[in-house]
Amino acid sequence: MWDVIKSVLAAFFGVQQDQRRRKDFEQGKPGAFILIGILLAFLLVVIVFAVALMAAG
Amino acid sequence: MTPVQRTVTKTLFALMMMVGFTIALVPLYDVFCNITGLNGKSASQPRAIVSGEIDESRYVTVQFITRTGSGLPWRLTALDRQVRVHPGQAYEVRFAFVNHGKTASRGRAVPSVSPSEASLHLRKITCFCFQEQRLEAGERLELPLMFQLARDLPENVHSVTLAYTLYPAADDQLSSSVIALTQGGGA
Amino acid sequence: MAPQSPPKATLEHSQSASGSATADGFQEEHHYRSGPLRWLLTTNHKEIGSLYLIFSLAMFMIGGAMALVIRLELFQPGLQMIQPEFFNQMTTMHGLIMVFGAVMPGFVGLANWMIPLQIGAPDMALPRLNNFSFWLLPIAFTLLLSTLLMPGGGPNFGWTFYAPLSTTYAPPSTTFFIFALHMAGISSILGAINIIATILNLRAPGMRLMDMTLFVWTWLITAFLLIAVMPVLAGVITMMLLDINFGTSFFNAAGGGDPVLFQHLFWFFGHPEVYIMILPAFGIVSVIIPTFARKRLFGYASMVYATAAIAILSFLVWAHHMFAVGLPLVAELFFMYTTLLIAVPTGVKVFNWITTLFRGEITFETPMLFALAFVVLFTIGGFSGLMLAIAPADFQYHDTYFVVAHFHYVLVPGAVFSIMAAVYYWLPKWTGHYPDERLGRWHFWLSVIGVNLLFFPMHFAGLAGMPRRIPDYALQFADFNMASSIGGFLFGFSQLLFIWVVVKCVRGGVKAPANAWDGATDLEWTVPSPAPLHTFETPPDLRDFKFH
Amino acid sequence: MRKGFALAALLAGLSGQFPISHATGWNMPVGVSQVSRDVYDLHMIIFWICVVIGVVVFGVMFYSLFRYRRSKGAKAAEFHEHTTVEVVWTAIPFLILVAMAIPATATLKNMYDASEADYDVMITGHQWRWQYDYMGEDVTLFSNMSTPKAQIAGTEEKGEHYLLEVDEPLVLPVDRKIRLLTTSADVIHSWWVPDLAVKKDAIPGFVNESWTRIDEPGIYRGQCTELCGKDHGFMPVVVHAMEQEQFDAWLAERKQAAAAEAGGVDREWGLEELVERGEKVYATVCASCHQAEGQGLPPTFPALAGNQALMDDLDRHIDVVVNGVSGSAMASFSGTLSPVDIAAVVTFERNAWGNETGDVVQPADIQALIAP
Repeated sequence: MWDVIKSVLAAFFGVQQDQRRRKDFEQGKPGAFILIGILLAFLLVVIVFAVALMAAG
Repeated sequence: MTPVQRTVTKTLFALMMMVGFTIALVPLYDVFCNITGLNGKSASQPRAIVSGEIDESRYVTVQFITRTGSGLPWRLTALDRQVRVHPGQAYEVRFAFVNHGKTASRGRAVPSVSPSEASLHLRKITCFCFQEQRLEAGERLELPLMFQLARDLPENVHSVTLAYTLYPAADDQLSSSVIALTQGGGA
Repeated sequence: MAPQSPPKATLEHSQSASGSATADGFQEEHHYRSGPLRWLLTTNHKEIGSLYLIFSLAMFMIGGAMALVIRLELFQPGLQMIQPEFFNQMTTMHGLIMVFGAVMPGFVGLANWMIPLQIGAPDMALPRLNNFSFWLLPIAFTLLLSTLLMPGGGPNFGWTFYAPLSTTYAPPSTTFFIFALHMAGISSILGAINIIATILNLRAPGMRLMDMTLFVWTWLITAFLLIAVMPVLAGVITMMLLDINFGTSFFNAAGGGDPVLFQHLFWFFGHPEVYIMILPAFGIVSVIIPTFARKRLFGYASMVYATAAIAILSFLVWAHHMFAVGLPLVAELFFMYTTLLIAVPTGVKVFNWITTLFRGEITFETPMLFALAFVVLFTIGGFSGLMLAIAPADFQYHDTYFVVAHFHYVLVPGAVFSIMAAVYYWLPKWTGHYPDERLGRWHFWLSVIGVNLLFFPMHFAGLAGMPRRIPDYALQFADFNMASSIGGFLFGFSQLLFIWVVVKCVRGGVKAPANAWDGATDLEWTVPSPAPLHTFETPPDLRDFKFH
Repeated sequence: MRKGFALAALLAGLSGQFPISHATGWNMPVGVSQVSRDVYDLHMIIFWICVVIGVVVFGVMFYSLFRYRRSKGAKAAEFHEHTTVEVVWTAIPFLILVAMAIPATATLKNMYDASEADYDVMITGHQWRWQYDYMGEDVTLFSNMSTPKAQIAGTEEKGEHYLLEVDEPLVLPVDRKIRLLTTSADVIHSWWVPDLAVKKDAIPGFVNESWTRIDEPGIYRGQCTELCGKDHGFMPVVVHAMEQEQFDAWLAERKQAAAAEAGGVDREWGLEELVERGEKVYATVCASCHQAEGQGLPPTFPALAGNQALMDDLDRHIDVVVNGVSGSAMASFSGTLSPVDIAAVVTFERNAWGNETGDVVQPADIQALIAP
């Protein structure tokens, strides 16, 4: 699970080692990546919104 | 099922989800606006008055603007155009409707609040904007607006503008049923 | 053109199965019809790809002619050629045709031609659907263009068709406009379904997702974007239709509706739409630059991830088109921050292309010239995009020529140049002949000079205060507009040269071998040039194939 | 300003595309309010950041293009990945963006400063003019473009402020906080004055707020920036900022003028004077849609000349002008034209271009139709 999160975070960041990427694509389940991806995207929205609220504060 | 068919089915499912989401966006937008006061429209539903202390240390200027949209031979006038109120205090102001037309007609005053976030803190107890009005030819009607600005009105708000635009009421059966269907009765 | 060395990893052995399918392969297939019916009924991905590309080129010329009408009127202050109501129809139609008729079908045409060739598939997954999606387009655009002849004229409310100008105040032809847009939308959705089904199912055995070329990857993500946002467009124009013809009030303040809702819905579609028009361009450039730098694409995985990140972020930034509609402070800040975030993955892409060039072995054939111009000019468009993202400054930029300059920089030397690069790059594969290199260079340099002369002064006009979509302007904008108009005509007429190069290449020229460019390593270069009508009928053996 | 110009000149010089003919007008104006100066500074900061990034990125790119070309004997290297480099060039842009967002946030918060204003002005967009109501002062202005048609058609030389001049500018005092409320009577417009860095959409049924405080007396020009139909390009915004005393005098004068105007309603008007006045009203308000000769632009804008149905029905004619037509481009003029103007323009339309009804509409009758 943690590995999946790390990989998705790397995807958000846009940087990933070739080796890890190969591992993900060979062993990982696509569903898990998509689910974590959506969750993390939602988290991103929440974080940015919180920053905006704070800044507007 | 071939793999291609499976993919197409999944894609079509995603497509249907998006179609559903699109339809849901309209009522979602209304809900969102009601929560955040985004478009200043939440002021169109009656709310109970909250009795409590009146914040006498603050004054807020409340201005009333009236406009007439096209197609209705009516005039709407704010008899009190500006009042200075304390948050927490309930006020009543009066508006006059006149039908200059030669026949009876129906109209509706659509409210807008500026700044939009103030609409969250504006409680209207009675308002002519909650429903349509019907005026006979030549009839003049004075109607009250009773409102209260909540005490939690943000400190930086010093003036609130309430605009009412008068529009002819839609009497088309179809359109009102479509609106009811799609907008979930909001706005 | 230097003689080409044979490709390193050839798959000729896999070709023996479909060996008889050579350049004149279809003549042996007697069940094929001849004449116009054959083009009407074709289900072959290459023929449909060609149809899309020809359609796109025709629309590019029509939309371009409209742009020239606009530039002619704006050559000098005053109204000389046309009246404001026709001017508004021209700006609207120019935008609609270029977006939905030229750029999107152009990319779909390239996808049809090249995705099966790049993944080793015999055809698209749904060939008959493919035919149907294409033929919707000529019908849709004939209908759209015919509105210009209707009483009251064609759509005149801008390609963003903000309500209530496009509902209560619209010309009677608007219902036809909505219908045409529905058809174009259905065509895009069907095309996207087909592309997804093809890429996910028809890859040659042994090709994993991360072995695909960037062009295929970006198209896969673009197709998902299309599936996600085209229903939103369909929904919003359906609501317009109900407002116009059935008395509803979705966007009409008079009935309790909200004109701002229109803008939220439109841009929730519109911003991903912007990326639909640029992601495949990223893919094309990511394929062409490594070929002519003779070096593997730097950071392949980052490129894929960055594309996905851009696609996800594109759903979170729509209201940056609406900073001036009166959003609350928190919303302005939120959309400013998310918009700024998009610059990160976009920057990653530019850095990757440049690092691919670094320590390469570079040559400058025409496709490479267009790809390099893309990198530079798209980045300039990205810079102005960064400036536009700053909400307080956007109050000054919004709806001025600065915005016009920005989106034309990303769409013309961006998306359009990438399509031209792709055409020059793959013409040897399509026709068996190299495009005329000398004419190609002329076309390139005239286009680059023209496009910059056309769009660069628009930055200054916008900063100086010229609003967009106006048929006449104050005197202080005169010099900028004159320069833009000259550039516009230079750019516009240079495209006749492009047509000539393409026609000339179809009719003959230097023969191209299977691998037309010595740095090219992708799968399409293993089939003969021109590509026979049927390729990869037996999946290629990829055991010894070196992916990108 | 000079910095901005030098920069623009540099850019133009770099691109080498056109001669530098104007000493100003290449860049965003610095403007005459604190907010506009902040916005200008922000604009220049971001611009310079982009220039620096551009120089570095394009520098590396062009270096590679020259240094590693095959004709110079370059041989391709093998590398295609470097995690550290990738992390660095993702992190650095992110930090730059954070650095850009901080001043932008501060400026935006200043723009949204809702502290108490000295004057409130309601701005209403109409197709195609602006209406300014000084709230609480009983003064209303209508601001139409005053550039003659002949200048647009090119039969007359264009004036200095071609397309950016109006008959009635918005007059505001300097050094006072002004609250601007924007709304629209028909389609969406946008009210923009570059020198104030105020741009706000005017949306039918909604009221938007913005604020400004002008530092220097002067005349500041802008335009409508949201496509609002045919004459979108012909609805300029002009703000005339003056000292408080002058403003007070102007306001008093306007109030008197409004009172005098109201007086004209009571008396009996003759055909001649109504037609004469109506012709002027028609030219400023009606001609943009119904055209100079009343021929209209069917089907959107019906013809008035020879419109027999309309000429046969005086009440309908008055009703349409006073109350507008729902669901069409015809607005209600009860709130935007005085009773005298409405009477005059209807009289004119009924006695021009071959319409010879001889009808005379009295302002008092119109007054009765729009009284509150």
